[in-house]
Amino acid sequence: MGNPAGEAGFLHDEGVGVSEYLFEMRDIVKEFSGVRALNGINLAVRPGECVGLCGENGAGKSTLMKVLSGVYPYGTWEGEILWDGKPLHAYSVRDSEKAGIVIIHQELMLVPQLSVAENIFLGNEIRKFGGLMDYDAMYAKADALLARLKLKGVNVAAPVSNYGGGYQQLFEIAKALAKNARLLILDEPSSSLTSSETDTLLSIIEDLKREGVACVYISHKLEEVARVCDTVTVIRDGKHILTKPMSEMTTHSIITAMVGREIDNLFPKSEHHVGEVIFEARHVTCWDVANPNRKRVDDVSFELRRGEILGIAGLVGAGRTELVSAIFGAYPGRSTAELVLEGKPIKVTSPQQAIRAGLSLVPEDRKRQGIVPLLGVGDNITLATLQHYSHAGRIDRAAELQTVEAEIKRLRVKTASPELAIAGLSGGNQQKAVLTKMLLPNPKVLILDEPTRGVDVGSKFDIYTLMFELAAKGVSIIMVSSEMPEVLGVSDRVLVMGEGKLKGNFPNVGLTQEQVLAAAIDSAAATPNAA
Amino acid sequence: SKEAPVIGFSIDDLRVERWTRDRDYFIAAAKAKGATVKVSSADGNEAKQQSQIENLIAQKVDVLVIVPFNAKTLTNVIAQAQKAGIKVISYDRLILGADVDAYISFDNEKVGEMQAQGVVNAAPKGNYFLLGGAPTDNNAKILRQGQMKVLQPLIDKGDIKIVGQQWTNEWLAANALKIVENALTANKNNIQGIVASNDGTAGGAIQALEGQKLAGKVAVSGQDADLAGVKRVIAGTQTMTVYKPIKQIATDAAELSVQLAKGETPKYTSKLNNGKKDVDTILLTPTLLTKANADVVVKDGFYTKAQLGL
Amino acid sequence: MQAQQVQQLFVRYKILALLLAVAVIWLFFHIKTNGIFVTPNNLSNLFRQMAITGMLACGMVFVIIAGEIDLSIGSMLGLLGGVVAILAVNHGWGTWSAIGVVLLLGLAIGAFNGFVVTKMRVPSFIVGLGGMLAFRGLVLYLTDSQTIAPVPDDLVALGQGFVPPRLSIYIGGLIFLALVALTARRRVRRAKLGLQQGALWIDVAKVVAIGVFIGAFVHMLNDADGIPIPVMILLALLAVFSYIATQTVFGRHIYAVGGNMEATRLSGVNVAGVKLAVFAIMGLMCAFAGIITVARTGSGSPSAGTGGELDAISACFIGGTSMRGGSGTVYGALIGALVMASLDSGMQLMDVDNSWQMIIKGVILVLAVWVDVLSGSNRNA
Amino acid sequence: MQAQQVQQLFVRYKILALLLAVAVIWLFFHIKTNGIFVTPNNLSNLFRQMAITGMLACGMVFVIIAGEIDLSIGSMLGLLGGVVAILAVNHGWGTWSAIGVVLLLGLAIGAFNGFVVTKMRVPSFIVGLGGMLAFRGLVLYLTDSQTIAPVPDDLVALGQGFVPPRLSIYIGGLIFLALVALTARRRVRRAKLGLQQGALWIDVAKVVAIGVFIGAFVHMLNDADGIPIPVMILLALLAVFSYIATQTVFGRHIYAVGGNMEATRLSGVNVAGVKLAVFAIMGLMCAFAGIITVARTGSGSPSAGTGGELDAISACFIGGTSMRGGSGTVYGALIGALVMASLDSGMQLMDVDNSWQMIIKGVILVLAVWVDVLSGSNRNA
Ligand SMILES: Nc1ncnc2c1ncn2[C@@H]1O[C@H](COP(=O)(O)OP(=O)(O)OP(=O)(O)O)[C@@H](O)[C@H]1O
Ligand SMILES: Nc1ncnc2c1ncn2[C@@H]1O[C@H](COP(=O)(O)OP(=O)(O)OP(=O)(O)O)[C@@H](O)[C@H]1O
Ligand SMILES: O[C@@H]1[C@@H](O)[C@H](O)OC[C@H]1O
Ligand SMILES: [Mg+2]
Ligand SMILES: [Mg+2]
Repeated sequence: MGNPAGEAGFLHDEGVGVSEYLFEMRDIVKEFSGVRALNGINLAVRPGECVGLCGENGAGKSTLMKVLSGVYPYGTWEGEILWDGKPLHAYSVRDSEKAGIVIIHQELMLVPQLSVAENIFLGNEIRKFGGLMDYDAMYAKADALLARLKLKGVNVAAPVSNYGGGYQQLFEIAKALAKNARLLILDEPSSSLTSSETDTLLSIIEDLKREGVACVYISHKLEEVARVCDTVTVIRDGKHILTKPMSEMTTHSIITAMVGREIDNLFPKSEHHVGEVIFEARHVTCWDVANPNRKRVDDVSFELRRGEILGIAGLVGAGRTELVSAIFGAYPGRSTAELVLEGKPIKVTSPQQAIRAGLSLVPEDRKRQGIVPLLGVGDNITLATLQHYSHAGRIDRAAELQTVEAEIKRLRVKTASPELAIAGLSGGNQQKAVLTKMLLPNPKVLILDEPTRGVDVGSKFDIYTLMFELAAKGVSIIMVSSEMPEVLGVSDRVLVMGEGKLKGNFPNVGLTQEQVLAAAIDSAAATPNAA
Repeated sequence: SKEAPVIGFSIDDLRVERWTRDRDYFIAAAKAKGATVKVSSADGNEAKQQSQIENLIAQKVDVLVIVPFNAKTLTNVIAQAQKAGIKVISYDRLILGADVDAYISFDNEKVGEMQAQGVVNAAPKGNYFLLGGAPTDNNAKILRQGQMKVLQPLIDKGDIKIVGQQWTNEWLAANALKIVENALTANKNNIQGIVASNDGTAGGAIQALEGQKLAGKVAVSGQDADLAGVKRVIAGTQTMTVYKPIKQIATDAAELSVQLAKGETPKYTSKLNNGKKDVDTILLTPTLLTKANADVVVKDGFYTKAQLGL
Repeated sequence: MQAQQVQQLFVRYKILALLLAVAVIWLFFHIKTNGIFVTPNNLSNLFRQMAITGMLACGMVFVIIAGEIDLSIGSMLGLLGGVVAILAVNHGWGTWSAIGVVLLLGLAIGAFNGFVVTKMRVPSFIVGLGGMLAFRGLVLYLTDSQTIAPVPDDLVALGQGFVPPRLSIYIGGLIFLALVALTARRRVRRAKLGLQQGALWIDVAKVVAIGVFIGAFVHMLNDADGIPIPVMILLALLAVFSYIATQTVFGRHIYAVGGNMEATRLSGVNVAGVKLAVFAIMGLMCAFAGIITVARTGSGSPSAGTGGELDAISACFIGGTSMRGGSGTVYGALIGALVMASLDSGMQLMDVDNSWQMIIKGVILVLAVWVDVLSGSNRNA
Repeated sequence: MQAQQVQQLFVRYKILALLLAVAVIWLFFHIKTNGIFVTPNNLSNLFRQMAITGMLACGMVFVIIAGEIDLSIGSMLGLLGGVVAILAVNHGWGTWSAIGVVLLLGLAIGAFNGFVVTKMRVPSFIVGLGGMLAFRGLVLYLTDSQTIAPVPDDLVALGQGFVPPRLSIYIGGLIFLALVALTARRRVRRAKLGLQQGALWIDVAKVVAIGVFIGAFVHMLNDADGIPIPVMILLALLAVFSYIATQTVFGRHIYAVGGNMEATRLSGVNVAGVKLAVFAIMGLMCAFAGIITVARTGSGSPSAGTGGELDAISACFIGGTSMRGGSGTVYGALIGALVMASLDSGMQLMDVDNSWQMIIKGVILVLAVWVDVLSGSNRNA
């Protein structure tokens, strides 16, 4: 008599029965057309244990988890996985889910046309007599799951595309919670969450641990790793570097192990001169695409000085993305704005005009708005500035390649070749490529929407350094960010948005997270300051 | 070679029943005379037909027999064939503006006249609907000319009223069915005659009449003596069809091909001008087929008694 | 503001924009034909004429929602129709056994198409193109290019017969009662689970509107000879397919696969299985359409169904199905088929010249979809 | 390992897999036809016969890469060909002025299609379908469904004439020299800028291979009557379109738009402008194809170009263009056209029965693409 999992056919009874570990991965090797992304990695996790998996962009974290969760089927990689002490041969995601492995992917994996509830239960539907959808049950359970995530006001019957990035990430988490996980893998789950939502998530993970669920937690936000993980595993270049109890590690020592060098100050704030007002946005208003009576951004005005770094903080759904995309001429619905650049009013109705005028925007959703997946890394990098390397419409490939190689080196984009399709890069490296693409037009005003989402600490450091260099050269920067330490660490001034309105405007002198949060939640608590 | 000539037979569209018969009879007759035949079907596409004829020329056939899809688009290839010393026969449809050596056919205008006359005989007065063939087929136009030759005087006299006319895309029965259904509605079923240009479209028309329980009460013409058509004529739902002895045209054409290949002079019945020259022509006479003389097709060996359910 | 609210309404109930388009077209033809267009007889014709395209469109809308396309359906219709005629006429099979075999054959051929797309990973466009040639070649070979006629009377009845008026009234009544019961039951269940409810008056209005619609439809067709059998079959298919699309796990997976295949696969859904099933259903619909074509024309013609794929695809797109997959409705596709049939029929009634018919139909196709885009109900296309 | 390296090679040089497919097909027919297939005369025919589909495919490959489709091109070809015949025959215009006007008209109609797609946001599939009907209706109306013939001799020469053998040799030589010069210049430039270079032997091998190819091509066609003028035009178009695709800003933008329209828009590219231009170019290619069709047949037929859209689209897909946009090559599309023409011609030479021709062609289409998929060079399709 085999156990139920054994009958399913993907668990093999060859190994020894008992193990203190829920699973063990041994000597995992994974190649992509000749390039080794994983080079003999080991990882073992006990029931109820949470392991933090840390490493630079492209280290192989996501790849390792895709091996574990059956995305890369058994046989497309080398090595061995033991599950409950028995070899696991998962040929598809369904096999690994049957065993109890649930993964939240780094990239959003939602079907935009389906409703929130349908997405949460996709592949795991509650059925009545056979093939029928039990909508009532699913709606009720989805409501309950979202309540557990402290998410209010979501219509679970509405299409998921009605909700922005932050919400969607929470839906992904709800989707994972809806399954009966024995192992929960979270690949960058908090990259578009604000700190309070992250708090909720982390406390849920703690609850799950108590119930005996094991977790693998991947995040570039090391404070989260420090808070929730019992063990830390660091990998670099597809190789295992160390595994230690969290109690023996600090965020600083994790960073050192990840990067292979010392980084003392995460925010290399350097002195730069903040000059005269160079850019003004007045009365920016955006209306909802689907519901033209609803304002997503409500009469927001602000100004920006030469060489200034302006942080924009707020909760998910505050309308920050809408604000900056309206300024950049990219808002899909109706919007109005008066823009003044260097004293002259400018008209921006398309990104093309915006870039010509001297604005650049690095968008929030890298996959949908940032990269052209089939094009090479180099072609992506030069997409916004092709005319710089061309005469009468003809591209000077050599000149183009020279720029590309220089940029790849400058931002340490990890790619085998500039001609490789950008889809093959790790998330963080894609982000860097998109960043350099929008830097190449030499903007006067650079708008960054969540610029370090999914970026490792070392690269974050590089990006901040770059921002300060640009500021010193007189470029003005608007940075939308949900990472409070980042906002406080690099901004000269901080705008706070809430419910589409401007709720606060603080010079970043002795500013605290509490002050910003208070403004975001309740405008009465903070006193807007005309800096 | 002269003793065993190779004949290229380029047919407009072998997806149409009629031409498959032409092909089979032609091949049989040619074989009997020691010739080999290379057949190609352009599937109702003029560019394809041109390519196929070019390929036949490249294969150095001795004679080309062509059923053109479009009478006017073959000038260049035929010039090419003549340059290569290949004889060209225009089959059933006359190729215009080109240097063809011979033409063999039934008189299509005559066919149109027969169709109109057949309907007029059954329904001398009343509302007529003209159900044309494919608007891209030149024969469809010639048929209409023949039909009008008979109808126009009666229209002028006031005996007949044309209540509608439509072309049937690709000669498809399904299209004819819809057209006639709509025509019946538009005229509140007050139609006495439908001049259909072949048996396929007639079938569609009769199906529409069937829907209004009018089949057999309204006169319908046809052409080709398709098996289904002859059966309907016998059943009385279709008034007439035009029987074109295909065995004869195919056999005569095979004979003609071999004669031309061997450099002999065939016997022609007349000359027809195709815009470029007076083409030596053999014209065969079509037969008007009604319930009364339907057994002609059996006597001719075109169908067996069993096939017709007699 | 007013205009915006109207737009909201259209976005929420896409069907309204489509029905409005149909109404405008009908009104136009009704006036232009001196009151012939909207008469029981003509509408009866119209519905019967759209039945075959409608059946194909039912299958095609699933295929397109799943992010694929099938160009082989016109030829497949011809092949399956040809086989039914060969069996019934040449081999003297009984009508029902011939139909049974052809339905299975359709399912099998469709599944084969699906197999080549999903397992051999050949793009569906190419598979369709290949099938378009191969299936047509096959039917020409099997029938030796001959039209096979006459088919048995019981088969013809399927295409040209009518549902008796009294029976139609019963069926209509039954459907209405079922609708009322379902709506009531849903409200009760939702109340019990403490879920948010739509306003009562909206549900009442919906039910009343549908009731009036059913009543008018049955009454009108009974004024002709009753509901034509192909139309009845189409309505049954509409019900089944809508049910599959909105209420079953399989149906939702079709949308998911087309909306984001990667995400769906990673959610543990058997993506290849879903697509294969969708192609198989398409094959089944080709069998239905083929059988009805033979029944309608009383003969199995080797050229039957030529161009049918374009009609079906057009119907889907006119009816608001997204080109990129992931969204679309069955009723939309059928209304799309109705729009096209109305244009054909109306212009024929007006005795418009063939070349002008083509020009006008082309222009109206584009305009109709444009209006749909403008109304905002077709954003994803 | 060995197998993997071969696959690597195919992935890197997609053209190899395609050329291999052509070679296999040719070899097969050559054996089966007792040595008739690969002869100067037959190949000359073959290339001339693929010229028109090739021209359409040149335009279509851009349209598909940009993520759109155009089904109206067959009818547009008919319309533009009809206009050239009307101008030259009925109105007695000079050949060259008629051609000039028709080229402009093609550009304008294509741009109009593009306008409806980009500005009115009607899905291109619908626009194409509408155009397919409307343009065909228009040419039927303009020509009164009559074929217009005969067209002037200088127009016919464009379709049936040949480039004198000596001139062909000069042109071939010139192209080869230009290639050598360009390759050398690129190496020098890259060396100067200190960029990484490919191995010298690869470049030399490439140049030599292309040289041999050009030599064989010219020599063989000169053994017939020389290079047919339509083939020469097609080769020139191949050069121009490949150049646009790989060397120009506009070309890069086409790939970007098809790969990710939103990201491209946010990079400041005028996405609508790029698409509009692509449709306009497609119109221009229809004009070329229409003129050559008239020249080839010596007449303007209202049914010219029927089904041309399917041929062109098939050529693109056989040639490895992705159905989803964002990837594809011009030479691939032309090889796709060559494959189809070869199948037609070869089966005719073998005197295969018509229905079997259709079956075999359908099957081979699917198999050819399947092999391409297996070889891994078509992953994204
Ligand atoms: N589909 C693929 N094809 C080719 N190479 C790939 C593919 N997926 C990943 N890689 C390569 O594998 C390596 C590891 O990537 P992976 O996504 O696992 O990194 P990661 O540690 O998750 O990085 P990040 O923190 O940026 O998410 C990278 O060098 C990446 O370029
Ligand atoms: N396409 C859309 N249609 C309708 N609503 C949308 C759409 N995109 C985003 N929204 C909504 O707009 C609001 C703001 O979006 P978003 O969450 O991106 O704002 P944000 O302040 O930038 O927050 P984030 O930190 O997530 O970027 C959210 O409530 C979201 O649901
Ligand atoms: O015999 C008919 C032929 O003459 C015509 O050209 O095409 C249709 C046939 O039915
Ligand atoms: Mg990752
Ligand atoms: Mg945002």
